[in-house]
Formats: sequence, structure tokens, C-alpha cells
Amino acid sequence: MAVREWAGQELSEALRRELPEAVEGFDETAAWVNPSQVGAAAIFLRDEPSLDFRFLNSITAIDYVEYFDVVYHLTSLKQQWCAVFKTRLYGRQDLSLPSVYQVWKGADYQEREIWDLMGVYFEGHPNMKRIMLWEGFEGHPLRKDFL
Amino acid sequence: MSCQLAADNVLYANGLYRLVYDLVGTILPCWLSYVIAGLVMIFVLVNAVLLGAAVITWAERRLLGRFQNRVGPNRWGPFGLFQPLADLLKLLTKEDLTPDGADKPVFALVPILMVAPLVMMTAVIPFAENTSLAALNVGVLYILAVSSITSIAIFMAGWSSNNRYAMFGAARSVAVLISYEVPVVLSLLGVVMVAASMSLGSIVEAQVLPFFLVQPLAFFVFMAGMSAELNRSPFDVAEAESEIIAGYHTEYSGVKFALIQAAEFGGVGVVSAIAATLFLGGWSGPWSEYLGWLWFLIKTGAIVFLFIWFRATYPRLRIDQIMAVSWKFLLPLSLVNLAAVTLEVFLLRGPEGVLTTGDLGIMAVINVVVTVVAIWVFGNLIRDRVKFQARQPSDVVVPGVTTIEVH
Amino acid sequence: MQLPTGNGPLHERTWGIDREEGQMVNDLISISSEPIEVPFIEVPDDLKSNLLVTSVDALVNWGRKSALWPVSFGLACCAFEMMATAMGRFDIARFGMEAFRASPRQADLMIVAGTVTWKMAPPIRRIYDQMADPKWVISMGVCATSGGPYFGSYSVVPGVDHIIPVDV
Amino acid sequence: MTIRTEPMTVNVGPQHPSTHGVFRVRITFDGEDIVEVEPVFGYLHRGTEKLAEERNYVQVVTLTDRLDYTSSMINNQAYCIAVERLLGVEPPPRAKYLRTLTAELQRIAAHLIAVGFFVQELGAFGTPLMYAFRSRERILELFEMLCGARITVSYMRPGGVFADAPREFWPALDRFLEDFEVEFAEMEQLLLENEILMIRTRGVSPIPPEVAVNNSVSGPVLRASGVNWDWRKQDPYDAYDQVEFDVPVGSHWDNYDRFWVRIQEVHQSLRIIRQCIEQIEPGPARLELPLVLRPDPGREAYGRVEASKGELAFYLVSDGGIAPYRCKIRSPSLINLTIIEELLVGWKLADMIVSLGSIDINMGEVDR
Amino acid sequence: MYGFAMVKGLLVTLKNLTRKPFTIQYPEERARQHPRFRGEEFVWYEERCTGCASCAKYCPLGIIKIVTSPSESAIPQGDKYRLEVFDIELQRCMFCGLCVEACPYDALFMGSGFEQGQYSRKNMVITIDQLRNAEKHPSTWFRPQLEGYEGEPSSGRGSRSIAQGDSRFTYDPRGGPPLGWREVGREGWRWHQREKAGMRLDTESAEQAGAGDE
Repeated sequence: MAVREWAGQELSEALRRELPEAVEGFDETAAWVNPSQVGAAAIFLRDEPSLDFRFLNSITAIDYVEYFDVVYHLTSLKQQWCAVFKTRLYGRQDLSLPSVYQVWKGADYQEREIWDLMGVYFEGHPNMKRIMLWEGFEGHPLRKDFL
Repeated sequence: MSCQLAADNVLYANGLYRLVYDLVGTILPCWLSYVIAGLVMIFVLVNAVLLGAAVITWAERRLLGRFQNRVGPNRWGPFGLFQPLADLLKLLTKEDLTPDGADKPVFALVPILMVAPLVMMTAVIPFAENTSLAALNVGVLYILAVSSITSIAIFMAGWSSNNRYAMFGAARSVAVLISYEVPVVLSLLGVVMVAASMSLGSIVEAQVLPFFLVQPLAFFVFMAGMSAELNRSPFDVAEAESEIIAGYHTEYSGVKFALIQAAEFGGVGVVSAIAATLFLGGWSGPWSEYLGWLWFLIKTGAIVFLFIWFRATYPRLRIDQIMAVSWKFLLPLSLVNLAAVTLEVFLLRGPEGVLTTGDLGIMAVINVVVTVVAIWVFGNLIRDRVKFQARQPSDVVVPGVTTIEVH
Repeated sequence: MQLPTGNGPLHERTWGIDREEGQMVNDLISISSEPIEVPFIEVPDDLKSNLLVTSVDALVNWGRKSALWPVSFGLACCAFEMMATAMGRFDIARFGMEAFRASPRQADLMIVAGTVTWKMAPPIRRIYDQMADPKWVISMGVCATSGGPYFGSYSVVPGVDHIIPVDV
Repeated sequence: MTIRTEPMTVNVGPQHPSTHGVFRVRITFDGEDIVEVEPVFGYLHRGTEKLAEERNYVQVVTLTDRLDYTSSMINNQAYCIAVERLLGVEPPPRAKYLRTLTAELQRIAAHLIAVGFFVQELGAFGTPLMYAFRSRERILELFEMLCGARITVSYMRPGGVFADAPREFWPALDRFLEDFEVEFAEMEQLLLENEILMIRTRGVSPIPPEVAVNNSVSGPVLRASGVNWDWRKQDPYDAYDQVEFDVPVGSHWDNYDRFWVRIQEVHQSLRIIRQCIEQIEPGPARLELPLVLRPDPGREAYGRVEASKGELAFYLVSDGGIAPYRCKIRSPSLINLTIIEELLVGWKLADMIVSLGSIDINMGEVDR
Repeated sequence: MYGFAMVKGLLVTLKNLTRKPFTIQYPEERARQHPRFRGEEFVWYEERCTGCASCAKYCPLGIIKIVTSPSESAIPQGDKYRLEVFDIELQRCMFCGLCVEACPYDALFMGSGFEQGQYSRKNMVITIDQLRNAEKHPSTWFRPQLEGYEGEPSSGRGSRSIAQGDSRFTYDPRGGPPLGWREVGREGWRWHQREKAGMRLDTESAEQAGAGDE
């Protein structure tokens, strides 16, 4: 009865059928999605009945100094499987990603948190205020160069 | 020079007053001794109310503690009896803040206006035979009139504090006070009708059978209404701590806060005394010539215990639900009670218009039945008409997991 | 309290307030780099021997110590231990302390229970100012005392005594 | 006739008696009806994720205690499971049972607090809360026996638990179960069918399952919305595949259901504890791991548990060092708060407090 | 009937009114303190400490300050560093007990006190002198030998058959006399053995060797 975890390859093939330009590759656990295509991929992942990823577990950003990874964990409650897709952003300034707020409202606070602590801006999010820290705080504390 | 009080004076019945009056009257002019005796009585009454308030705060804290399976204040003095004293001392020496935007004269007037009606109400309560300060023949009416002053005081507090929470609390409180006045008055009408008098002394004497047996419905409505008027649970929206901080007295501190607290707990005491007088037979009981005051205290204590017990048990209602309870539940009940009592009095009273003990017994039996039926009928009527239908189960229900569902 | 102005949804209208509050936090950080010392008041000897003053003082102090009303001020984990003291097992009410007042005006004692963040610092300051004299502050647990496990974090005050004077 | 009223914006918090810690919400009222809400948080943001990057893997356990301080054991468990997945190790069976048992005890304690405060916010003058704390106090005593602390337990370690339970723990647990039955029955008698509680909470703030899923709500709130999703069932960790229990599900999706689901979960937790006591076998309680752990570089692990508030997960990324390279905490309280608008808008001030109580947020976890 | 549950509630509270209160009246009576309680006032045995600073390294907060100078020998351990400073900054300590867990020589124990309110932060540092002179009431946190079942296999249900009154399991840190370093024993957990590899675990022979030195 345990939840099945999709391998990266499986997910990337499923995505590639519909959105060929969105998939950049895959690894053991996750499919890599082009940053500009995250919105389209999200809608597809949620609405396609054979995928049915209607539950967004979490969004995470990881700072690898040269680039940032943003990780999305998804679950389908109906089909009982879960999957991971990631996207990679190069550079350190003016990073932005399309928001998935309209697809999964659960992304609301998590995207704000990533903006606040990591400095990745989500376009299309209605309320990109700082969430944890106060206005006027300098820098984004979870970055590796923040002291 | 000796003064005599006319027998038709409302103050004549009070033995203590006459004693002081006579004593002082031997050396001073009559008008002055009249005033001095009055002042002595006021001194006694104010202290009685404040002492009562202190004892009730102590009792409430101890009893709540025990209801909640803990001890309550027990450090200072025997059984923690000095706790109210400590509270008072502390509050007296505390800084007396007035908020910046406050309407200062109104703000300062509130605590006095809160305590004054209580003291005024005690003037007509007979603590024992012939001990009420003023044996007014319209005692019930007087009490109802005076008790309404509190609502003005509360509104003044909310208005002058310049604080939103205080305003919220005051608005709620006044709404509650006004709507609960109606069923309370109607429930007292039944009492007045059976006793055929508005004087508290005569009502006590009429209670050969205590009125809470003769008119349980009226007693129920009176208690519910009074706990609303006193902002006691389950109707304590005015100072709903979890919602609006401390309600109308959010901004008060120091002495003023002490007075407001005293008024609150003193109010419980005075209302309990009134309830004991009107429904439990006041000072009457075995050896009431000597132990009337003791009977009175025991009965008052019982009512206070009831108030504390309710407070320990119930959550509070929402403001609109409180209004609904008043208008849709208590008001019909008090009307039913009034109608039943009117009919019974009309049918049962003898040619001289007097009800015998037997008549009261018959009324008690009938009214107990009426009470149960009425509460059951109206209780079911105010139940929310909307039956909460179970919703459609969602399509994301996972198969193969045993679930239990709420009914 | 300021009122939000302008049009649009609430979070749009509150930008101004947020900026102002952020500014307050930054100002507070810049002025509170050093802990505030509580001056220890020495009672003069001639006053000590004065019978009237001391006995009145003793009475008043007895009243104060026997009816300490804490303001309910739980911040984090310690708040639950603070509540536990008020609950059945430890029953702080025995000392007349169960009246956790919601309104700071009516409280004597502020128990800072839990980690104090810089964002929380201005409200703490404000509530402390709202309390009527005489008032005391207890810093409960290491988080409030010095930042504790979070010492050195970018958002944690290294001890609540940087913001308000602490008695215990 | 309609009376035109002017909308009024009120700031509730950050220090407000009913806000479960330092939570603040700006509300626009029309009369007593709520029109708009904007939650503001971060008043307890302590930078746990950043600090975790500076501590080694075992030291982070002490930080997890302080996330959701009403359920430290479950936080420990989630973190340890994540680290074990990162290392690719399995704890010994006795450790699994001990973890399951303590996590369920902690769940009872957390639900007791949730229920107690929920009723407190309904305006009960402390009594149900006192009863709840009375029972919770017994659980904390068991924890003190186990690991020497009441709240910040730090009981679990990657690879098991720090030490086996002391001998006096087992009889004490039996005594607790006996006492708790009685006390909890009392509490149910006081609350479960109370008419005042019913009319205050029935039909108030229903959350339809579709909305709940779209908002990533989890835990009792999701189950009260009619979705029987429980990670203990769906992705059994520790000893949960060995024990039987039911998943309570709400059918009205309202505040009462959220309260009811918690009450029922306490019963299920008791069932699990009994089964654990039956099934636990002697053996080691901890894997022999070095004090300083060094997972392989580039590995990542998403360890999740069903905490008392919902799905609690730690997402750990390793770079081969002694400290996690990234430690993301997926906190159920924060994400459950996403439904705050659906929950509050259109309801009254008094309902707002109760609804906030019904989703049972914990600021230590929201702000981290 | 509608309203019945409310009457039931009243009965519940009334029942509790007649029950004995749950309260422990603290200053006079004390809650039973469990031996594993992680209290303040660390217990430190200088005789055993080699100054390896494992505790300082393992402390998540870095609040243990150790200054040593080489060349001294400990009675049970052999060669060691001489300790000049051993400060524990209690004001930041969160009593997680990881320092005790890390100590390979069983020299550091958690204490069992909890009444440490101070008026100033400056007083909240435990110095080496305080540690030397303190009354030693060690907690059994991570020191199973004090719990009295060292060497026995840990058991599940079977353990409940052990009688409650067995004196071996009633170690009470506050109740008994202070313990010296010889009395607190050695931890015999297999888990710690590897850390202790190369140390002289045989306490008695070590004592004899120490006695010879003196």
C-alpha cells in the first residue's frame, strides 16, 4: 500500500510526450525541467489524469554557489504515487521563476519563503512580500555567501 | 430632644437605622441625625458589598481551582483568605494609567458608576427580618431600574478608553444587557403576581413554599438572564479574553481596575442575594427570628456556587447566539411562565384573593411539568433548523484504509 | 496603530506599514547592541530604621509579592512550560499568580518565555512600556536570556536584556 | 433596510492571548464580519535551517526539538528518518518500536493541547485545558523518565534512540494508560456532545476536500475535510506497518470535525501504543554509528512523517561534510495556514479565533 | 434530550471538585525527579578527565571552554592534559546532554539540580573551581551503569516482571549522598566501546595503579 515513487526517467518521459521542450534531462529520482517551462509543466502534471499530481508537498531551493536548484515534491493522493522535479537557475542576481501559485495554492507561503531566504523571485505570485524577516533586512540569509 | 421616625417612612423598618437615629437624635437635631444615621448605613452597605466581592473572588478562585483539579490560592492566610487583600493592596499601589486618547472625566467616572448601583441595590435587600435599609414597597421595580445603570457605565468605559477591543466589548455588553432585561422583567412579573407585592420583604413572607419550586421556569430564566447581565459564562462575551483581550476594561489599571473587579464580583454577590430573596425565600427558615441572616447567607452562597459552577463548566456562546437565546428561548419561556402563573392565580386564589400553602403546592406541581415541557419544546425549536447534511465524499478518498466517520 | 491606505487587496495596502515596522526593527538593532543594566537601588540607612516607612513598605511589598499577575507572554517552547506552571500540576495560583492578564495594563510581571527575534523586539518593547509601574521582567530559559541554541543566528536577539531591563 | 457600515482594519497580534504563540493577522472587519485577512508571521523566525548547516548531523537533533515544541518527539523522528535515508541505514527493530511508541505518546500530548486550546478559545474558563494539561503532564513525566527532559527531548538519534527505556518506564506506561483512559473519558464526556460547543463549531468554516488538497493541507485538517490520507498508512515508516489503526475522517469539513478527528486520533494512538507494548522485543536500541556522521556527497533524502499537525518532512542534501549542506523543513503548520483565507473570510470575529484554533498551528514550526 | 450533554458536563466538573487535587505544592513537596533528568550543575570528575575536549567539540553551541597544558597523569586513564580552565556558560546551555554523550572517559555527567535563577547573566558561568567543589549528584543520562542494569541485555516486556522495590533501580540523584568518581562506575554499553578502544576500561586495576602512584 506504500506510495510509489516515480523514477526520474519515468517522469521525464511522461512530461516529454506533452511538453518536449520542457524537459532538460533526468537523474535517479527527479526530472529536470527548463525554468521557463515550470508553469506549463505544473499545469500538465496536475491536470493530466494519468499523472494527477494534485498535491504539492514542498518547494525547496538549494544554493550551489554557481547555480540554484529549485526542487518540487509532488504527490497524487488518488493514485498514491509521488514524484520530484527540479529546475536549475544559473547566476546569483535577479533570479526568477514562474510561480505555481495559480496551479497549487499550497505554493503560496513556500514561494514567499524562498524569495525571502534564498532570493529567488517568483513571477506571477500576487504577494511577494518578505515572509519571515522584516522589510529592510539586507540580503537573503540562506544563501551560502550570507554571513 | 428626642426624635421619632414616622411609621410610614421607608426607613422605619430597619432596626439598625432606628437605633442609630434614636441614639444620635438625643444630642443632635433631628434632620442631622437623619443624615448621620443614613451615612452610617451607607458605610455598612458599601463595606458589605466590597467585603462580599472580596470573599467571592476568593471563593471563585478556590472553587475554580478545585473544579479544575488543582488547589487555588492557599498561601496567604488561612486557606488563602488574604489573597483578595493582597490583590487589593497591589492594585492600590500600582500606577494608575490613563491612556492618551482617553476622554478623561468619563474614563474616571466609570468605576464609580459601576459600584454605585450595586450599593444602591443592597439598600432594599432584607438580610434578615426588618433589616433592609429601605423597605420600599416597589423594591423589585427599584432593583430593575437601578441595575440598568451598569450598562451605561460599561458603554462609557468602552467609549472613553479609545481602544478598539474595549469598544467591541462595550458594544457587545450593552447589546446583551438590553436584550436580557426583557425576559428577566417578565420572569419577575410572575413572582410579583404570586406574592401580590413588589416589596422584597412581603415577597419573602409570601414564600411559604420557596418560589423556585413554585415557578421553576421563572427561576431558570432569571438565572440565565442574570448570568448574561453579569457577563458570566456562558454569556461572557463582553470580556471574552481569547477574542477581545479584556473587553471594556482593557485600558484600566490600578485603583480603577480594582473597583471594576469589585463591581463585577460584588455584582455576583448582590444578584445572588436578590435571587435568594426572590426565589429561595430569603431569610426565612427555622429559627429565622435569630438565624435569618445565616439562612440568607447560606442561600446566597448556594447561588454564588451555582454561578461559579457554570463558569467552570461551559464554553461561551457567540454574540448572535446569545441574542438568539434571549429572544427565541428565554423570552418565550418567560411568557409561558407568565401565562401559566396568571391562569393559576386566577383559578386558584380564594375569594379574598389570597393563595394558601396548598394552592402553592398545586402550582408547584403544575409548573414543574410546564417547565420541563416548555424547555423541551423551545429547546428543540431553537435548534438550528438546518440539519447538517454530510457532504459528498471527495473523490480523493484512498481505498483500502479503514476509516471511521463522525455522525 | 497606523491604518492601511490606498486601494487594492489588503496585502497591497499594508506595504507602508510593513516598511515602517521594518525600519523600526532596524533602528532597534542599531541602538541595542549592549545589554541594559538594571540599577541596583540601595536603601539609605536612615530610611531603613524608619518604622513607619518600613512597615508600610513591608505591607505593600507583601501585597505585591502575593498577587503578582503575569502578562500572558509566551513566545516559544518555554511558553508551554509557563502555561504548565499555571495548570493543575504546579498551580501557580497557590501564590495568587494565576491571573494571567491579557491586558498589559493590569499585569505586574512579564515572563519572557522563549526566543526573542528582532522582528518581535518592537512589540515586546511596546508591551513593556504599556505595563503600569511597578513592573518586573523575568527572562525564562536560555533562549530569552542569551539567544541560547540560536545564539549567532541572523534574526535572534542575543538576550532580551538588550531590549528591556530584566530583573531575574 | 441595510445599515451601511464602514470597514475597519484591526491588527490581531503578534501578542494576543489566543494566537498560539506570536502570530499576527491583519483583518478588515465589516461590523463583526471578516472581509479580508493578511497573516503576518516571522516573529519566531530563528533561522533553524541556516543553523542546521553549521551543526553536525547529530547536533541538529537538538534544533528539531524546538520546531514544533508541542511534539518534539515526532520532529526528532522525522529528522532521524531523513538522516537514515541519507545514510541508507535502518534502525534496529526495538528502536523502531520505541520511536513509534514515543511518537504516539507525543501525538496524544499534542492533540490534548490542540483540543484544550480549541475549547479554551471557545471561552471555557480553563477547565478543559486544565484537564488536558493534567493528562499531558503524565506524558511529560514519562518523557522525563525516558530522556531526562520534558519538552526538548532529543530522545532519538540517527540510527535509533539514544538509549533504551529504563525499566521503571514500562510499569509507569501501564499506569499512565490506565489513568489516561479515565481522564480522557471524562474530557470526552465534558466536551464531545456539549451543545454549546456544537452550535459554536458545527458548520463553521468548512473546507472542501478539493480546496484542502490544492492548498497542500495535511494532517488532521485534511482528514477532517474528508480525505483519509495519513502518511503512517500510505508510507509506513518505523513500526507503523506492524500495527493496526483506523483513520478518522470528517464528513462535514467544519471546525467540529477538526476537533473530533483529533479526539479520535487520540484513541487510535492509544491503540498503537498498546500494540507496541505487545509486540516490542528485546534487542539493541541503537545502531553503531560514529558520533560524527559523513554521508556520501551528492545524496539527498526526503524523510517525512505524519506529525501531529500534518506532513512533517526534512529534505536533506549532503555534500560529504559533517553538516547537512541544505536542511529544508517542510513544516505542516506553515502550509496548513495557506487556507487561512478560506477559513476566515465571511465569518465572525468570534469564529475566527476558533477556526484558527481548529487548524492548530504552532508558531515554532511556522516560522522555524 | 437537548441539553442533556450540558448536564453531563456539570457532573464531570462536580466529580472533579470532590477529587484530590493533582497539584504538587512545590516549595514544600517536590515532584519525583527521574534519574535521567538532565539538570543544571554539571558533574565533572577531574580524576578522569584527560582534557581531550571532546565535549567542547561536540557541544552544538560551543559553550564549553577548555584550556589545558600537557603532561600530567590521571589515576584511571594514564597520561592526560592538566586542566586550567573548564568553563561552562550556563546562560546559553540548552541541556541537550551531547557533551556527556561525547565524553569517552565518563568524566562528565549531567547534574540534577534545577533551581538556578540568577539576577545577572554574569553569574551564569560554571567555572572549574565550582565544578571541583560541587556536591556531585550525577544524573543517569547516558550513563546506564548508574541505572543498575549494566551488562544485562535490554529487554522489552520481560523487564516489567522486575519488582518495583528492587533497590538497584531506585537510584535517586537528589536523595542519595554525593558520588565520588569511583562510585559512578563505567558505562558498559557496547555502543560506546569502540570510542573507548585503547583505553583502560578495567577500573579496578586502574585504581590499583593509581594507588601505587600516590
